[in-house]
Amino acid sequence: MFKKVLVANRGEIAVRIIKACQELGVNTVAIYSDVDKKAPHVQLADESICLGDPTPIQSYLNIPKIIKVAREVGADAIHPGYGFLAENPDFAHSCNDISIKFIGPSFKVISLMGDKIEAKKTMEKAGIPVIPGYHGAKQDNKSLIEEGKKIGFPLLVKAAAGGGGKGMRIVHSEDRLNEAIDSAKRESKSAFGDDTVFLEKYLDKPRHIEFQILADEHGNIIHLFERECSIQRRHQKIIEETPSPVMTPQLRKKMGDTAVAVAKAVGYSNAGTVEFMIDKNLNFYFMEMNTRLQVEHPITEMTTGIDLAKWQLKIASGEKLTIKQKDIIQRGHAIECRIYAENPAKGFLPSTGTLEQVEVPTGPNIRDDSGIYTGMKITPYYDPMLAKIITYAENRDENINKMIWALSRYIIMGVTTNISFLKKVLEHEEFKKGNITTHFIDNYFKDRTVAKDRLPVDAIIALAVYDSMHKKSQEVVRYKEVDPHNPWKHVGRWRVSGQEEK
Amino acid sequence: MFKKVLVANRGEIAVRIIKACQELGVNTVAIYSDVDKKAPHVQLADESICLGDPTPIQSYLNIPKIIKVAREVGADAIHPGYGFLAENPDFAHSCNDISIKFIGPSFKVISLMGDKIEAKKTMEKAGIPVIPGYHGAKQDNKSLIEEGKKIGFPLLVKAAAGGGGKGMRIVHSEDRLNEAIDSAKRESKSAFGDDTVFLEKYLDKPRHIEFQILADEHGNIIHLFERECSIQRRHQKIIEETPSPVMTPQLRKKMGDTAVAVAKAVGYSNAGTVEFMIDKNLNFYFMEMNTRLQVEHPITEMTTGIDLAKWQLKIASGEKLTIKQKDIIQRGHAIECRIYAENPAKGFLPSTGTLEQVEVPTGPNIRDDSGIYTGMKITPYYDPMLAKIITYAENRDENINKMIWALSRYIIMGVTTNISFLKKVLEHEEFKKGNITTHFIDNYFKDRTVAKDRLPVDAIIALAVYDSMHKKSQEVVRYKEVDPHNPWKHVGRWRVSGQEEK
Amino acid sequence: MFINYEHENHVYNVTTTRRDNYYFITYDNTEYKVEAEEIKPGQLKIKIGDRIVKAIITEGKTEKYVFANGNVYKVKQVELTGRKKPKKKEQEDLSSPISGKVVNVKVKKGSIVKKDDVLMVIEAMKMEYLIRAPYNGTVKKVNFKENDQIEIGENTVELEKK
Amino acid sequence: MFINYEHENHVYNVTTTRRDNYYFITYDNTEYKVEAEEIKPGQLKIKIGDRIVKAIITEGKTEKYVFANGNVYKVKQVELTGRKKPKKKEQEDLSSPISGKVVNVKVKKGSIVKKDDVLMVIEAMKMEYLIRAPYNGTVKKVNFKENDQIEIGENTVELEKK
Repeated sequence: MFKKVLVANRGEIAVRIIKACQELGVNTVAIYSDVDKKAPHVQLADESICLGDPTPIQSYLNIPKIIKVAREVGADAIHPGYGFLAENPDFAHSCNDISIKFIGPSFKVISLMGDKIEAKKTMEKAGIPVIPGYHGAKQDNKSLIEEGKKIGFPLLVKAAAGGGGKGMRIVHSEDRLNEAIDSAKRESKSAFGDDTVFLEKYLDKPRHIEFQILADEHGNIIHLFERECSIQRRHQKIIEETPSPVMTPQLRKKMGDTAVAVAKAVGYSNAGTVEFMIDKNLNFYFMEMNTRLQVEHPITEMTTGIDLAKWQLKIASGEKLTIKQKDIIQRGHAIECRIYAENPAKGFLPSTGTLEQVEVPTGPNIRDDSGIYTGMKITPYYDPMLAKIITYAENRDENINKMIWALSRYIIMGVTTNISFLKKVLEHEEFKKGNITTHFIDNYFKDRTVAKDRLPVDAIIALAVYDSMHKKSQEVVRYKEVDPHNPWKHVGRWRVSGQEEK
Repeated sequence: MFKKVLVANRGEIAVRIIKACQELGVNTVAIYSDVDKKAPHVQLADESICLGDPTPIQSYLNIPKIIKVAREVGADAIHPGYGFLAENPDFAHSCNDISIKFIGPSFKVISLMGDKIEAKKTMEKAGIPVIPGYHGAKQDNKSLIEEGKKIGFPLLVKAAAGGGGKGMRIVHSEDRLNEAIDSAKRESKSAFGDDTVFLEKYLDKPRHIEFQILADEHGNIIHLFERECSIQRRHQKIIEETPSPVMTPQLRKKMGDTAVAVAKAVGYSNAGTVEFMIDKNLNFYFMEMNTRLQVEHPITEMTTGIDLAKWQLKIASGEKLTIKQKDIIQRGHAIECRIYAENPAKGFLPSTGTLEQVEVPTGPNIRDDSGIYTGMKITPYYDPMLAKIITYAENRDENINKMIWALSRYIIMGVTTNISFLKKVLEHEEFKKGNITTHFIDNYFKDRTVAKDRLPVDAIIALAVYDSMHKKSQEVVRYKEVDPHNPWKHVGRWRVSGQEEK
Repeated sequence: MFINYEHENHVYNVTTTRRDNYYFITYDNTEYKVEAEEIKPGQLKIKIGDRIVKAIITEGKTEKYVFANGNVYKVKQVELTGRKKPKKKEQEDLSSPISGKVVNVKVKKGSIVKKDDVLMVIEAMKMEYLIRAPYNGTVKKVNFKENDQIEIGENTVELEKK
Repeated sequence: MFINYEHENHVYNVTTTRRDNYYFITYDNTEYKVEAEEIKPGQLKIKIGDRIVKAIITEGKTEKYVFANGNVYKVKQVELTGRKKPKKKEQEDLSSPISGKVVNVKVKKGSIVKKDDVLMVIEAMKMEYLIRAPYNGTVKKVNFKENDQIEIGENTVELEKK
């Protein structure tokens, strides 16, 4: 096992990895930018190094700086988390060059899977079903429009280097295609430094179902069953669950075997995820492979009892997988909800500000993976995901109720969050029935910008009581003497605590 | 399912039960004594009723008062938790009388199992192996000493109505027997209102291993495997784990079948625990059956994925067990450590005071069941257990490390706790090897009163830095003017925060 | 005590009187008689008839947050005189919805645009936001250029309706 | 700055000087040069050479609690002059180890007792504590009777050594 691991990330995933390291007796080094000085991952790590400027390119994406730090602190491995440099082959290569183990697959595999076009071609050759589309080299708008017409509408424009919905556009008719190509290219260029796009058939009632795999460096590969990730907004997952309500034992076996075949086809090692699209007839197509730990990995951990982060460390340090496919049992039901600082009523617009109060639900089979704290400033520098809440129960119905219970006790004040929105999705009749597709939110929550919640009576009463408790009687008197015709003055003044009345 | 459940308990178990109810959509009523006004179970419940005087007999043990409250709030069921009235047949009977469902087995079964002598006789008749001993009616000291001599030493004096080590004495020689009988009788009288005792052979290298069962009201009974509870101090468990390091598949099957047979023999329903003693040759003997949820139930929940508290509610409301024995799988390894306000260096003497600071470790597969908060006063009225911390990992070795990690981040300031002691037990070579017996602590930690920890250098440096940061420079100056020969005056004054220097 | 609370552009007019151990709260022509206790700073336990309501209130710089019925609401206190009426903000909005960086400016002074044309692209938190024309018109002024930092609520473009 | 910390009857003599951004801490003839930062009130991050130490300090009424290396230590500050030396408490202790209720008094004035005889039984938190004679002797005075409330540290019995 490694002696010292540098964690090249921030937020909840950095916290998750540091804890996994520490439990295995591995020393940890956190890196952080100026705004993250007080962040939980910094507090938790055994050592921590400041990278300065919060701009990602100057800090968490700064390969030379991170490599330099890793050498200086004497790290023997780097864990990249997800996002940032997790799927950057240059970073993995740079680690190799200085004999620091990159905790992930080889940079060649990252490179191959990072190029969505090459990845699909490779998979097609290996006999894996892929979605009809254009993955060619002709990248001028005219050629792309021609190819798009061949595939037919609706279709997807996707960044070749993309992931997490970035650089992705859905186009319903020919006349919007040109603009979508421009926009996808621009976003892709800005996010990944590469503006290659490809086109793909858009499926009917599609579900996003992915399989978790673990592969060691000795050729052993297992899969840990599926995750249903169809609930998405802006092409980003917000609710994931396992098992999928649509899965059958036969389909699970077939897709699981395919996921293992995908990993085998490229000589994969590390934890990884093979993403599939499923249509309404349960035909499945390889979409892409994520060569890292996923945001939603905890639901697999809860249903299989296997610690994926620890296995990443064990595999990277050369250990063999001791778990056999037949020994892995999927048990009960797990859901993850991603809590974002965003306003669902305004098109999921990110919300910035200071977290005035944070309170987290606790209880058996409730897991909270978060990197936030009361007083934390949410800046526009990084992804607005604040936390992930994961629940487990014996079956799906019970678990949906459990998650609603937990979300109803998740208190974040100071920024607008999607917590109430997540509850509305979970409470939706079609969700409860398991009738979900990647269009679920567009289909059922189109009117979300209109239907704003009114302030409930209980909240009004609470405010009135609170203000009544905390007004300074002195102040009221003083105002009366000064200006008896303006009864509002004193209520404008608020106090932070009610100590005077105690 | 019930509409409204009154939880007749306090602390972590009341919290646990309230959450289980709420997840199932059941309204909850907490009861509390004056000192528990701000306790977590009170905050969490949908309603809460004050019972006044904190003395248990006036509050949590006050059957007429609790019954009255239950009627007034319109509860249709009462959950007794563990301890207090959980195994009091009169209470169960009183609930019956007013048609409020007591969440537990019938009062007849409670009564039978509560009488340890009758319980053993019943089990002997049903062909269940029991420990040699005297369970007779002759309760004068002379007769008991005679019987004790027949059994031989060491032997145990046990309260017939006892549980959790209360009213239990181990006697190594004849000359101590008289005093032990007196003391056990007195303690039993005070705790349970009954001073009947019995005598029992004390086994060689004994382990305490118990089996969890679930039985519905339709005759279905399953067991959920074992819990190894050998690590005890003052005959009370402090560390429990599952699976037991000594268990074999054959023995597990045999003991599990026996546990089910025990439950069947008495027509049991509800969650329950059959406690066995095992000797060094793996012979097992029925000890007693606990007719309630156990303190250590979470380790079974973590390894089986089954929610025992929810099943108690489902069973009591008449639902059938839907889980079959063959479907229950024991997975991974779970440990529970009980955190007590007590001083291991002074014979585990309870410690009272105010909790100045409480910080709980969090992370995947770490469960904290607690009923404490910063600012809480620990009074001598109730059991000094503050919290239970439970961890799960894929195997025992990893899990011991995980628990040590978690305990090293469990911060309770204001009372002396056994946290450091728990870590020492987990770190002990013989514990790591699984070589444990109920004498483990007596055998390996006899000198615990002598070997006091010295203050480590890191703590000294931290204190010095803190005091240096927080001294008022003003104060130092003032002192210099006043009394240049006494350099100590200013350091005696402490401040709560360092705002002046910011 | 009279207070007006503003939430999502809606104003709630509330009167509170404290008598003996009760609070009498009048809102929307209904009087609620409640008992209340502050368990911890900002944490209230309120008894409204048979119901127990738990609420948590935190004060921000210019707003309060109240947690009740499992949700968090952001509330402002407003004066009655009308001096501080909620703005009619939603209508024809060309202000930036977010603080971020201007990554693309599609128009210049004098540009003639059609409804829904993209005027400016703003990037924040790794996502793009498009400022679209709310009506056909002529650009009178462009307030930002590429790579400028833009704050939430700042006007992006001045657009004369055609 | 000079401070004496007392922990478990042992006194630790510490000198601290602050210069530039460093603290120089001398203890047991060793000087430690450290950098330190208070992350949150009472939460310290201390750099001692290459090592990072995290500590949490909370102040009680008459003592401090310090969390370091995964353990909590209770510490008092003592003055050097000797006026407040640690008590020789362990020796021949007949004081109550706990606050609780006296449930049984086994001796009366004039009783002759042997070492390890039980003198009094105190119950607290549902457990019993026995006060045993630390030596052979004669009871001079019994300070409590059955059902009395007794506080921690109060003397139970005065016992003259034989």
